[in-house]
Amino acid sequence: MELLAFVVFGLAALVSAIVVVAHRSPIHSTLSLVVTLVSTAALFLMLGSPFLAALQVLLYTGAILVLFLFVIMLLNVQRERTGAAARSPFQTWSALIAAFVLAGAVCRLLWDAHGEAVLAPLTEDFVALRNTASLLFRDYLLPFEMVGLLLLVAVVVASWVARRGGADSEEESR
Amino acid sequence: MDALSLLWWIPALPFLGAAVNGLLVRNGQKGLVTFVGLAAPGASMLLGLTAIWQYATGLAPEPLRQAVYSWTVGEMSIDVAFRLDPLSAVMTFVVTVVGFLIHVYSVGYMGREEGYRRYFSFLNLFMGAMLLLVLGSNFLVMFVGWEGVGLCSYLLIGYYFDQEFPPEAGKKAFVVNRIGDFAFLVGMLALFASFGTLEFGEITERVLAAPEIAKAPYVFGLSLAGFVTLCLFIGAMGKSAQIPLYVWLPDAMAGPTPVSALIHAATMVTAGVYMVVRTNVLYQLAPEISLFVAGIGAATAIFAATIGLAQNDIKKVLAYSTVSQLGYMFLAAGVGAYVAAIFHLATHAFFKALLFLGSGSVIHAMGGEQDMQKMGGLRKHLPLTYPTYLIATLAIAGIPPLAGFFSKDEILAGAFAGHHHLIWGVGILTAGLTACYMFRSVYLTFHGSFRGSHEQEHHLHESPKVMTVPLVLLALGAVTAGWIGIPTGLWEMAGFADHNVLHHFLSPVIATLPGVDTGHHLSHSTELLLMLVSVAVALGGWLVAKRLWGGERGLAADRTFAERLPFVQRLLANKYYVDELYDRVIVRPLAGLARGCWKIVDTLLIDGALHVGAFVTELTGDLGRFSTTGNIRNYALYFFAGVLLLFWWMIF
Amino acid sequence: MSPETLAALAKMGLWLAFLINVAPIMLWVERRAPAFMQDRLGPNRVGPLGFFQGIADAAKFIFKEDIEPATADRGLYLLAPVLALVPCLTTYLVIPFGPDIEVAGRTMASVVIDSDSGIFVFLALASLGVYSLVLAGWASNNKWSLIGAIRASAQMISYELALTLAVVAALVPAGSLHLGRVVDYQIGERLFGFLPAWGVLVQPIGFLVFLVAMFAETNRLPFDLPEAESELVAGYHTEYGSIRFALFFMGEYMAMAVLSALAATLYFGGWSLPGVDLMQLPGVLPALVGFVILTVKVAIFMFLFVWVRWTFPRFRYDQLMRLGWKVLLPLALANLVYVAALAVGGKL
Amino acid sequence: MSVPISWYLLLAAALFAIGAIGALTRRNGIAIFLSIELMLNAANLTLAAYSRLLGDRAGQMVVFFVLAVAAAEAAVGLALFIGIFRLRRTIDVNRINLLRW
Repeated sequence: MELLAFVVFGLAALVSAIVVVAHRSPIHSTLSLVVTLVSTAALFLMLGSPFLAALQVLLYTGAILVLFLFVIMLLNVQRERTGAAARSPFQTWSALIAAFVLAGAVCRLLWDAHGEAVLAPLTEDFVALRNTASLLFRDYLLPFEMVGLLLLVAVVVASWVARRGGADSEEESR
Repeated sequence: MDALSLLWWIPALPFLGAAVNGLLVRNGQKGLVTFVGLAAPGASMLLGLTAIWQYATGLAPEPLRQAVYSWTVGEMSIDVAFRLDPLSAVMTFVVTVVGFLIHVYSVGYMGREEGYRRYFSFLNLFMGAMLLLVLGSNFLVMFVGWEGVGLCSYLLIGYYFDQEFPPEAGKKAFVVNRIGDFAFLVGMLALFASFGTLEFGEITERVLAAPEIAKAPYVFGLSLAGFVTLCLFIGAMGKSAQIPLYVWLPDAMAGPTPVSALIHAATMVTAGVYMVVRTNVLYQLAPEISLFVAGIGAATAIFAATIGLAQNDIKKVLAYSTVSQLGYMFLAAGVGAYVAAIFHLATHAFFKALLFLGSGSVIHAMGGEQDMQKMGGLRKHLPLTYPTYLIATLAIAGIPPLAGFFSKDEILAGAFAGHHHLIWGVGILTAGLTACYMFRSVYLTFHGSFRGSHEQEHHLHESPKVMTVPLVLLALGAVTAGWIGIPTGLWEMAGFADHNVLHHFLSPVIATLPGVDTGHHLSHSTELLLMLVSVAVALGGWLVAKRLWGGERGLAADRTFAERLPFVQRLLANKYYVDELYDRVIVRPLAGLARGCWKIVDTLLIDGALHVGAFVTELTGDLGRFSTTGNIRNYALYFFAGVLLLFWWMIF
Repeated sequence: MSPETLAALAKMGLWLAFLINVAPIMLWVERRAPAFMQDRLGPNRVGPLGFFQGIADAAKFIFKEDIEPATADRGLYLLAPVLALVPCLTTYLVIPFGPDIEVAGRTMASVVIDSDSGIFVFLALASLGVYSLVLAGWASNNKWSLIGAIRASAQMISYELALTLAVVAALVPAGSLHLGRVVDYQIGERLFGFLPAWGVLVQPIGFLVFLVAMFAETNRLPFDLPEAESELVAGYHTEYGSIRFALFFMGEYMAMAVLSALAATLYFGGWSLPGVDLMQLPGVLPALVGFVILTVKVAIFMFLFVWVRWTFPRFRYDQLMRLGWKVLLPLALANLVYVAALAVGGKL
Repeated sequence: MSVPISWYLLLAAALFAIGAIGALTRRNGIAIFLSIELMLNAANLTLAAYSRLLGDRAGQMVVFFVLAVAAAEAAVGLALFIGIFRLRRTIDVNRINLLRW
């Protein structure tokens, strides 16, 4: 059962990840990423972290990617142009090679390290949301508050940078 | 009030005045400038006179030393200390009194000049530096003052910086002085290396205790004393305008006349003499250098005197006269008559300052004209200037009982007593020439009829009181200054007790070394005979001058001279072409060398190396900048490659 | 098939039966209620009081020709209406509709997913609702649709914040993310000794925020900017017709129903009624009666939706945004602080 | 049947590599952003897997913070893209090369 779930969600994540990277339309890329993230959320659930799974869906797909979609639609981003001028084969090939080398090396290392080792069964204690909460709000309170501050700053910066009719904006002179 | 404890205030006060005038007072506040400019040296003079009086009447004959601050670098420690002993007392007296009178005179002479505040600031600065020089207790403090007066000399020669010549003259003075200063520095450092101290007192004591140290061979076949004294004398050559470094002094007349009087006649140029006398113990241990000093002095004396004969610029005449008289002083120092040197220095300060100030009064009356060919008959218009100028001339010519007679006579007696007969002969000849050219200037300036334009004649007037009063006071000095040093012989012949005050006062300063023969004593008859000879020569010079230039004769004699002996006349009028010679032999080769250095070393080698470096850098940058494509994906790829490298490094 | 699976299927069936019927019934209500308010008849031909009007409309939608715009992004165009149903057909899973019951010797919770993360899952799934609107607007390749989609995404993200904050505040008294515990708290506690500790009484401001945000989240008047017919034709579903439009239509009403259920659960005691102890009932009856009680509460909310729709004019877009960010969000935060202070002070 | 832990990790590595390829090859700024999110997600998956393997929830905390930071990053980054788009009418990074040599 777990294996089936892993295969389904893992494959979904992989395929949609490839679509994210390969599709020329940003909208389709974003939507594929939604699939990847939801699949990953399912994997989180399987890994005994319903908290992360819910958070992944709530925050990533429900907020961040909606923001992406919003911006894409706002800017009306078109498909990437193709053609010789836009291509840079060196960049592409070196990126591919580097990524494959990296993936290969990491996979080799991980396999050597863990092999076919199977996880111990989940414990109630590990899954319990209460424990996660106490960890987050007690041991990690300071980072938590700092992240909150970071988000506040990000909101202020974002609204400043993207404001309409700024002094340096072309919009105003038109 | 104990003036002695306030010793360091004597140089400090003029410095203070210079700072206040230079930094705080504004240009328009002329009254304040005058007040500060006079009060500072005036207070300094009063303090100095009180201190000298207290010192001279004090019981202790020991030199007074006052350290203000100790300058320590590593293990070397040098005090900023002041020293009052008979020698510096005499010098302080001359500097403060003559200096203050010239300050007063300047108020009138410079009254309408633009840079009045600047002038007084520099003049005060000079006073401070000069007092530092004479009161300094060691070579370093002296050197600071030495350089300070050089700076002020430069600043004041170039006072009229908007004209073409004065700044050039200032530069020339400065550069020529640098040559001497360098030698001074070398000598000073040699002393320090040998004795580990720069204090005058300590050095003298050590040398007296162990003269063989100073006599030991040092470098270039010279003993330590020989080397040091040679170096110091080269320094003195620069500052005191001796052959071959005298060329700057006549040009220095480009400065305002009171400056010429104060710096380039009365005080600063005598610093070299003072320094030689200050280190007399070393000179006594280096007889060959002493002889060299005497020779240079004698040569300078007669050389400058002959040039003086053919000059038409009244200040140039006085300038060469100064060079000549400084030669006299070195002659005296060279033959061992140190007291005579200082004596002549003091008397000369009075009458030469008087001469310059008198000429300044004349120039003032003539509206800036300095050429004697355009003067004549001025005595009617300048009733005060004329007699004072005449008194000074009599004094410098050596007519008794004026100041110059006694000092000059003592020098000649010293030379004769030391068996330097040739030098004595040169000296006596110079004395005649001095009388001759000085009276020439008197006759051309004050006698005969006016040769200038009508405008100038109409403009003629006596100077204001602020200028004439110092003249009178200085004239008083020119008459009486010699009386403090009436020779012992005269007193004895007249049946009095010895009242040669100066000699007694200064004798502690003159070292007496075992085995060095200083006690040349002439018999009274010889001494008297020598006096008569010198008086006769002086009178002879005067008479010749009267015959040639007296009355209404004017410039006739000069013209005749130029017709009869055109070569000699041109030679003298052009100062033996020394400037041209230096230009050809030293200045141009140096300039060429400098140009060569510039073109080859600087432009080609140094700049070239830089350009090569810059080119390589630029080339590297040109190649490297292609990596900054501005395309973020390239950067990401670099980053990724770096991560891979790190990964590889971490694993293997 | 395990008993758990069977029970879960039964519970889901109960919910689905309810949700499927929401749309047709609401169609009828939306027409009869305003007619009643405006003193006119409204549809009255199909069935008694025109009650079967909804069924007739549904049949019409199903049999209409399916038209696709030629320039549409076909895949997404087809996907969008389906996605509209996803949040509503998943979020109800965590809403409790009755007390724990004993069936065949097993204790069973009257909720499909009996999880600690309950409301968390609800919010996560609800946040996916925006995708159907955005994709519909984008895929239609129509400027009205696109503007509607942009408006919808901005509006829903904005109001989601206030909504979530209000929900968090509502959870504080119970101290759990499990909605069943929230209801238990409201049953068990008493305010001033006699009032039920319903959320609305504890934090009226929180409820107000939730209510307004709920209207905005479901794009109902006065916040129906994404489909404002007077400006954007019909907003994101301009290009949709027949059954695809019906799916959006159903999605909207189901979302209203689910959110109403959540509101009832958080603020009005959920499946409970004061003074009624369902545990006295035998068998599965407590769950069924609880479901009925909840349905009644939801129905009241649904009528409120209709009532408001025909009462208030539409907001302007900037007013909408200002209200969301500058009024509701601070209010929600203040409410959260207030409730947290009460909780820390031991007053709850 | 249980799934070996290494499978999760290998899946994460693969996702990361795919994201890296995307980040390096895409020209559209937003697509690059999406690829970066993909890489972050892969890292999150690794963290969660190790958290599970080691039985230590600290890894989950890190994931939580990564999510929050990703949110901040997305907000600022997208705002920047809006600003750039207003100025240059494009978000093609090949044409946003002001910092060129």
